[in-house]
Amino acid sequence: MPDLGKYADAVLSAYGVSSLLLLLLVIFTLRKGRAARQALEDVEKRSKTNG
Amino acid sequence: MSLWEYANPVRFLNLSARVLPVFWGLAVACLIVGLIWGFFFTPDDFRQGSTVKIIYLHVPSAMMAINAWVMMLVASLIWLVRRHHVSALAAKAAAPVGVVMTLIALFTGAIWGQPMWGTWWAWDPRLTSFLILFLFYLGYIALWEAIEDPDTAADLTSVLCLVGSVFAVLSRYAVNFWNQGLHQGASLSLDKEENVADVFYIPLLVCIAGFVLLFIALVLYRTGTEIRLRRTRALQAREGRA
Amino acid sequence: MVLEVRDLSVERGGIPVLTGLSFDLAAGQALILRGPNGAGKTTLLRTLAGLQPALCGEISGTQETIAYSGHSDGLKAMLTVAENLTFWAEVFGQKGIDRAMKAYALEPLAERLAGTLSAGQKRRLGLARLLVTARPIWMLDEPTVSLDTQAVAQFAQAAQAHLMSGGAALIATHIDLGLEAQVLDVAPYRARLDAKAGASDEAFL
Amino acid sequence: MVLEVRDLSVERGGIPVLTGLSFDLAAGQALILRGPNGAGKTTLLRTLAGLQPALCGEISGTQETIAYSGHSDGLKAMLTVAENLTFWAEVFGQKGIDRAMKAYALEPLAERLAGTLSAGQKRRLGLARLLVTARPIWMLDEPTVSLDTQAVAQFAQAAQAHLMSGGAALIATHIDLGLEAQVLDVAPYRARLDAKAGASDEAFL
Amino acid sequence: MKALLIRDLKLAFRAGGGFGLGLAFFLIVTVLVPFGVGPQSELLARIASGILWLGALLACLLSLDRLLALDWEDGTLDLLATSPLPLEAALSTKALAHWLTTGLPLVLASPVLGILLNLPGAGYFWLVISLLLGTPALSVIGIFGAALTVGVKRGGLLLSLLVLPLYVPTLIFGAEAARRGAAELDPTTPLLMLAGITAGTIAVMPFASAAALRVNLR
Amino acid sequence: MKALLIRDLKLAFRAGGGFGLGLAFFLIVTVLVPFGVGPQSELLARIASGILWLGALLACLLSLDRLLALDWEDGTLDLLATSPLPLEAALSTKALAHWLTTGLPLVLASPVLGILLNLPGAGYFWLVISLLLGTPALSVIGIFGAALTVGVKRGGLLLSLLVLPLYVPTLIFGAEAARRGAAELDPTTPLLMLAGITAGTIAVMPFASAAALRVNLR
Ligand code: HEM
Ligand SMILES: Nc1ncnc2c1ncn2[C@@H]1O[C@H](COP(=O)(O)OP(=O)(O)OP(=O)(O)O)[C@@H](O)[C@H]1O
Ligand SMILES: Nc1ncnc2c1ncn2[C@@H]1O[C@H](COP(=O)(O)OP(=O)(O)OP(=O)(O)O)[C@@H](O)[C@H]1O
Ligand SMILES: [Mg+2]
Ligand SMILES: [Mg+2]
Repeated sequence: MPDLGKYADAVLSAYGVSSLLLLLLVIFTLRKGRAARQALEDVEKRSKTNG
Repeated sequence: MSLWEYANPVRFLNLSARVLPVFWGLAVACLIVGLIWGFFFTPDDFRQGSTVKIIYLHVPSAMMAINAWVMMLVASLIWLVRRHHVSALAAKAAAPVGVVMTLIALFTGAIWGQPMWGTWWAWDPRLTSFLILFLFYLGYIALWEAIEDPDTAADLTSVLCLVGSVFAVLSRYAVNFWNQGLHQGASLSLDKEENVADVFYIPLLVCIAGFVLLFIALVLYRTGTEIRLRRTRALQAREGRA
Repeated sequence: MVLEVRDLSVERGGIPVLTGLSFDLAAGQALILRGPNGAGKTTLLRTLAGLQPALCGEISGTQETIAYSGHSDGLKAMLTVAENLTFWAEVFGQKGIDRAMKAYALEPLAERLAGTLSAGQKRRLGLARLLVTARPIWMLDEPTVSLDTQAVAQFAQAAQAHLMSGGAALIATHIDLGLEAQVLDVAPYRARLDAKAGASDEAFL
Repeated sequence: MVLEVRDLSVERGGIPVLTGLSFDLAAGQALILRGPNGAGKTTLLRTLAGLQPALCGEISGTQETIAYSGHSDGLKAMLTVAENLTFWAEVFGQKGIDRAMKAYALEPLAERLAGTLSAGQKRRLGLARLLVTARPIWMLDEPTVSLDTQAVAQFAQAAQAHLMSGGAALIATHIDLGLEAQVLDVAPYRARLDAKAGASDEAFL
Repeated sequence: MKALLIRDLKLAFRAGGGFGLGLAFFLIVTVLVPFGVGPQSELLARIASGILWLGALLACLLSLDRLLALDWEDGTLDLLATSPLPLEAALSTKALAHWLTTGLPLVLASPVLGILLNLPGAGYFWLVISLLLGTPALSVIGIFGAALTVGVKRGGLLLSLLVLPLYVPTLIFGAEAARRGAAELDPTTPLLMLAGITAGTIAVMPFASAAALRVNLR
Repeated sequence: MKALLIRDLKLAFRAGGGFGLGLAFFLIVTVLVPFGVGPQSELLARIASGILWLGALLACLLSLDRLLALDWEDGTLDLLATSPLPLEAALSTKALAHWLTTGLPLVLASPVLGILLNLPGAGYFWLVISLLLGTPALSVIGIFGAALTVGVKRGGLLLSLLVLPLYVPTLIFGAEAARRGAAELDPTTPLLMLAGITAGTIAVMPFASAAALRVNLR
């Protein structure tokens, strides 16, 4: 851990919040992607069985 | 084979399935290397102290926030002129990424501003026009969300993106005229004397590359998601019609 | 032929609704569109009126010739009956609303605000608008909704007069209008689910 | 008698429209209101439903017993067909929408947003709402507007079932519903211009 | 009532439903103020808490016209009035839904916007408290205004005109509390008044609104 | 076109038509500002011209949603689109009618409201000039926003969100000119920019609006 001096709060919160935002973005993207994939599979399966 | 053929949704999905792992991998690698390098292994600046480390987040995200809008503008133009659905959906997929980039830049900027300028926020031209860009993002996303029919939404958001870009540029001039700046000048341009020193410069470049790659990966992935949603919608609509 | 339609496909919400529709309309002729709810009559009329693009196929004869009347009448509640009609007459470059007022017996209501009319009276005013457009082809979507028998007769008479003077009409309706006309049932043209007709969703199928 | 009306006068826009109206409605009975456009059918129904006060006269039997359906259907464009119905069922303290969905063949449309339905499909949904209210007296204002023959038959069947199970119905319409019912022509009750019936304008006459 | 609340929330979150738009408007008003009065930060700090209260009020105000007008146009209100649900309960529920989708987000966002206007550090806490106490009153008063104007075609601005004077006491005490907080004075008195206004309006307004709506329906 | 203009003006002046409501809103915002920021007259004088510009802008904004939505709902737009009048001309006419019934009254009322906010004497003239030059742009940009959102049920707030960032340049130059005028500095440069923006938007926006409306009609 580098010595951040008196600005530790600023630097750490900047890194913390930014990585949190990025992480959230990635997680939501992946979740939405997975849900979309699932929904599509369901519909495709249905349309195959129904004709 | 022309580039346009990738605008076919199926082909796009196939292609992106192949290249996505590469982009994800490179993006994560660059981000980890760049940020760790920047955070742990760069010296403090003699004036700014350890806060200079914020540059590795602030500058790349601010750049990407602007570039994302440019990308949306190009995609919108392609949709309006050639009517490739993937293009419209890519613009839609990029907007939330752009918003998050904008938020990161705003947040890190504000945190940086407190020690450097003694204030979280100042009505400086660059900051102000950036804030206006944020508003354009919000409006753009809200318009996509509000319109039920996908093609109508694509058309209208494209028109908004075009008009918005013109006004974003106009605002930039207006804001410049309105107030004189406080924010850093262009520190990356190579021919300037006061370039950021090499110790900061190289990890910064790695971080920028990381953000660019992450953006590409996210947009490719999200475009795929949008395509699937649209296909689901189309199939469901036909089911309902049966 | 005042209107020719060849191999037309129309879409609604990104999905083809009717495909392969061809018909002609001659001067003096009326064509009645029939079909169950949701068949696509409204969509067809809107496409022909130029309010939405066709998926494919050709339409000729619709350049500045169409007077469209949909489910809503384009009336302003705060203008009087006469003012409403006068406005539309002027937009279509016509003068005089007397003939239209007379055809639907609107004179006693002339000074009433359109917002205070009953459902059927509003509809009569909406139909009177067609008479001030001086357009040869009428495209009407369920014109006689809420009308009583007397008003239906007024409409039939006005339509007959329009046809006599060389006009044409395309009318979607579920009930009998008392008008002799050919009937086109749109049900057989219903698009199959997998129809490829260039609908905007098609790239995703 | 589930509904008794004695010497009723109704007004619209401060002017009496119908006066001296008396009739009864028994369980299992349907009454059809007829009359030319502007006669006052809508006004009468709104008064009976308690949406506007009567000028004078007595109405009994309308306490929490009425399911009203007017010219518009109270549908939310951004809710699906099933969500729309469920909402109304819950407001009226009922459970289960299956019977209503089935009566108007709405199952295939269950997941469609109400805003994307055609005119007739919307109307069918509006009528299905009546079946989830569990109220004994239906008051319907031109219920079959825009419906095709099949849907009109569905409506007639649903109404018949409602009557069989001890309900009653009061229906204003211009067209034939295929429902055996008494007819009440409101035209004779039209208020004369100088009728003193307690309208709000009267003090100034 | 639960059905109505859930439906209203659902509609707000659906496309075009308006959730977040009040927030966006609040953001935009706050952003525009510096363009109007100029960017001097000391000047902005002095007017910050007042402008934030004003912005929240305007954002609330603008969302009022969709409160009842949509239900009126498609006939839902007619049907609700003939349903077993008393109109008072229906309107209170709608006010609650309005507050949840408009007022509450405004309260939560206000500190962030305070940064933009250079709000002094001591002001944040009291700004949030005063908004939290005051915004429910805005929703309840708003629904009264909406009930009064629902019959008027596109009554949006008329509604604003009627409601704004009713908003004045809330604004005065709310902004005063926030201003005192920011100036490190004691904000208890205005806060108590604010709480009193909110409690009073919540108790009385639904009846007034239902009465107004009944008149409009006939 | 003349028929449309006359009809729009007539409708605006009829009951419920909205004439004067923009003005009333302008008045109310100006009156509320002292409640929000406190009554110190020196402070008010400093922010007066900015607040007046902001108030005019908001008043304009709020009247936008009746610009097209009413005509959309009752089917008038469908009929207009099939009429011989080109959509561009129809929209320009409607923008003109909007300016005549909203922008112009605001311009005329602004000096009176300036008194309420203690506007310095030198400011009145330039305030009126800048509003006169700027408000037409607000109407034309507004009709673009209205055309974009006309299909969205009760798009009022969405419309505000879309239009406000587009208003920023106009607001900056307009308020800057008014402020300079009030501070007895030279306001020519911002006024020229303002005139340029107005001319540019009037020339280009009707086409963008008509394009958006055509998409929405289909
Ligand atoms: C909320 C406050 C801030 C915002 C919104 C903001 C926004 C921006 C934007 C939009 C850029 C331009 C990126 C590009 O043109 O590609 C940028 C770059 C930059 N910012 Fe900030 N900034 C803020 C605060 C700060 C602070 C406090 C500092 C340091 C004292 C800082 C240092 C920099 C640097 C060094 C660059 C790179 C300049 C260049 O090469 O173009 N920023 N910022
Ligand atoms: N916005 C929309 N999105 C998706 N589908 C829609 C939309 N609007 C209508 N539809 C569907 O398109 C089909 C055609 O509708 P249209 O309104 O043309 O029918 P119609 O023949 O006029 O019926 P009606 O007799 O009930 O008026 C219907 O199945 C309808 O459900
Ligand atoms: N707001 C109003 N102000 C004044 N008069 C009105 C108002 N609304 C309706 N009227 C008049 O009241 C009378 C009764 O109207 P009502 O709507 O009850 O007729 P209706 O029998 O339902 O006709 P329709 O068959 O056309 O629906 C009509 O003559 C109408 O013109
Ligand atoms: Mg139809
Ligand atoms: Mg009626």
